[in-house]
Amino acid sequence: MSFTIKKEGEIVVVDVEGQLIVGNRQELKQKVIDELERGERKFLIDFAQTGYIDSSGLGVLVSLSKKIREQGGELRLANLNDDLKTLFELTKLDTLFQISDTRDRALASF
Amino acid sequence: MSFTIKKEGEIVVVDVEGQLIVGNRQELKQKVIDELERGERKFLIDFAQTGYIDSSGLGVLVSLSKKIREQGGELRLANLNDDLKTLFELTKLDTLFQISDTRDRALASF
Amino acid sequence: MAAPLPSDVGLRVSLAVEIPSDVAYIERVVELVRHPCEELAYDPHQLALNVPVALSEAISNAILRANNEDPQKRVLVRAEVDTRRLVVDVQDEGEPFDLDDNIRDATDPENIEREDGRGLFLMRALMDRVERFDANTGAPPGNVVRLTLSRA
Amino acid sequence: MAAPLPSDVGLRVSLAVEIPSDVAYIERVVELVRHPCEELAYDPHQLALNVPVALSEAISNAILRANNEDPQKRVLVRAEVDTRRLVVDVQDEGEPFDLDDNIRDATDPENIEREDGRGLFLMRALMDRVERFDANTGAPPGNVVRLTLSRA
Ligand SMILES: Nc1ncnc2c1ncn2[C@@H]1O[C@H](COP(=O)(O)OP(=O)(O)O)[C@@H](O)[C@H]1O
Ligand SMILES: Nc1ncnc2c1ncn2[C@@H]1O[C@H](COP(=O)(O)OP(=O)(O)O)[C@@H](O)[C@H]1O
Repeated sequence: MSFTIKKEGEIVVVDVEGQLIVGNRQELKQKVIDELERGERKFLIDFAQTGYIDSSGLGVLVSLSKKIREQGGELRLANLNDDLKTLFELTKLDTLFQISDTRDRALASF
Repeated sequence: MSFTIKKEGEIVVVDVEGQLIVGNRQELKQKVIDELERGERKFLIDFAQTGYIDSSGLGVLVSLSKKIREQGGELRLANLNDDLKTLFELTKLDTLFQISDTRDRALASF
Repeated sequence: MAAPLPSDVGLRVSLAVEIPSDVAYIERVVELVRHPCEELAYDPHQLALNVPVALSEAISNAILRANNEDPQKRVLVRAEVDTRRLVVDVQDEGEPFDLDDNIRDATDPENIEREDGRGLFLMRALMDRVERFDANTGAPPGNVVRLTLSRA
Repeated sequence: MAAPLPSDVGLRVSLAVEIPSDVAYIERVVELVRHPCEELAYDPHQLALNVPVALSEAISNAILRANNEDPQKRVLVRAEVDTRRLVVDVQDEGEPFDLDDNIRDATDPENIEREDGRGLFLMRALMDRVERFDANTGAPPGNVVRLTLSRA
């Protein structure tokens, strides 16, 4: 399980490798907040290499999204597989996030 | 679990994919005996893609080797990983078989 | 992995795992329960979504809500898997709680921007059945949360 | 897979699998027992050689030697795994047999070209301990062959 942060132009891209769950969500939260405090405003989380996400992982995405919006920024998501899509649909979080099918499309959407 | 049989020049090469155990050793035995009856005499079994071998798998190798020798042929082995080597050493079957580290070396040894 | 199984074979797996009240163990326990389901050829979506997410929720509630991460308190996970269904019991050492009183509709506009409160909701959505019993050991007895899922 | 574990963590897995007397099940049962050992970071050689080979031998003896492949008879495999050791019991429904009377030195020149008779020898070579008990259920009671291996 790890989070890799890269900069693509103006956009901070976070790759979530493995699970996003109660045991590691705090690490993701802190990494993104650090970038936000450094002045970054555009964030993309890419789930191409993600296994499963639990409710506390979803909760971190919701609270990060709110924090970033409060600073006039935006958090978008990309590359949800079918099971992650189902998870977002069950919780209606697909209505809260802008979700792209590919990383390139997500990057172009900002 | 499967056995793939190829001809390399005069040599019949059998790849053992997965385990060689009580549940499938009969299939290996029959395949090799079919080739022996068809007139083939040089046999190489390649364990590069093998998981584990149980005592009945070892038993089939011993009995095939005997059968092939009785017809004036030979059965050689290649590509035992460390664990399979240990297994052959524990049972002293490394003294009964000619074992090569690579397929090419085994093919050249005939 | 061996070939898929028909649903009528006589393979039955029971598993019990005991862990300290530390969320670092959750992923490993999930994998220990998921694996026999995979060997018994459960549907890929059940293996990738229903089983891991629902089970993670139940275990993290046991660790965080019931045992308050007290390192002296343990969580016991018992699973019975066969070619028809998976039943998992997650036992904690906490005070009794009521499932229905605590479950919230996560899709309600009032709740959707909340950070927490999606655990029981997801368990209900992803399992065929979610039940709570008093454990028959311990004082306080602790809760057993039972998840049931038919193999698809 | 999660990171290796130190040897003092409180993770303990019990597993029970029941199968019909059919050798086609062996590989799957071996994988079900091997997997928790892998999650508990047993040595790769134990995972690739000692555990699968010794366990295959015990199960195939139960199916072939004790139960004579009678589809009515079952084999029960119970494993207890923690970060110190693996203990597996393989229970059959056959007549009692004596371990020491039946074990043969497979490396003896008289035996080396034999097709059979390496099973108990390999179990002894690959495990720290191999024992046989009468099962405490069934009539005849059946054998329990117990394999013990310390985690390396
Ligand atoms: N095992 C448990 N023991 C005690 N209380 C629990 C347990 N599981 C759930 N609860 C209660 O139900 C509430 C809702 O749980 P859940 O839907 O998982 O959301 P969250 O855990 O994020 O609050 C918890 O906050 C807790 O009060
Ligand atoms: N579970 C068992 N029940 C009855 N007899 C057994 C059992 N396990 C082993 N034996 C006896 O021990 C003998 C030697 O076993 P083993 O060393 O595994 O070689 P093999 O099974 O190839 O004969 C068997 O042939 C059988 O007579």
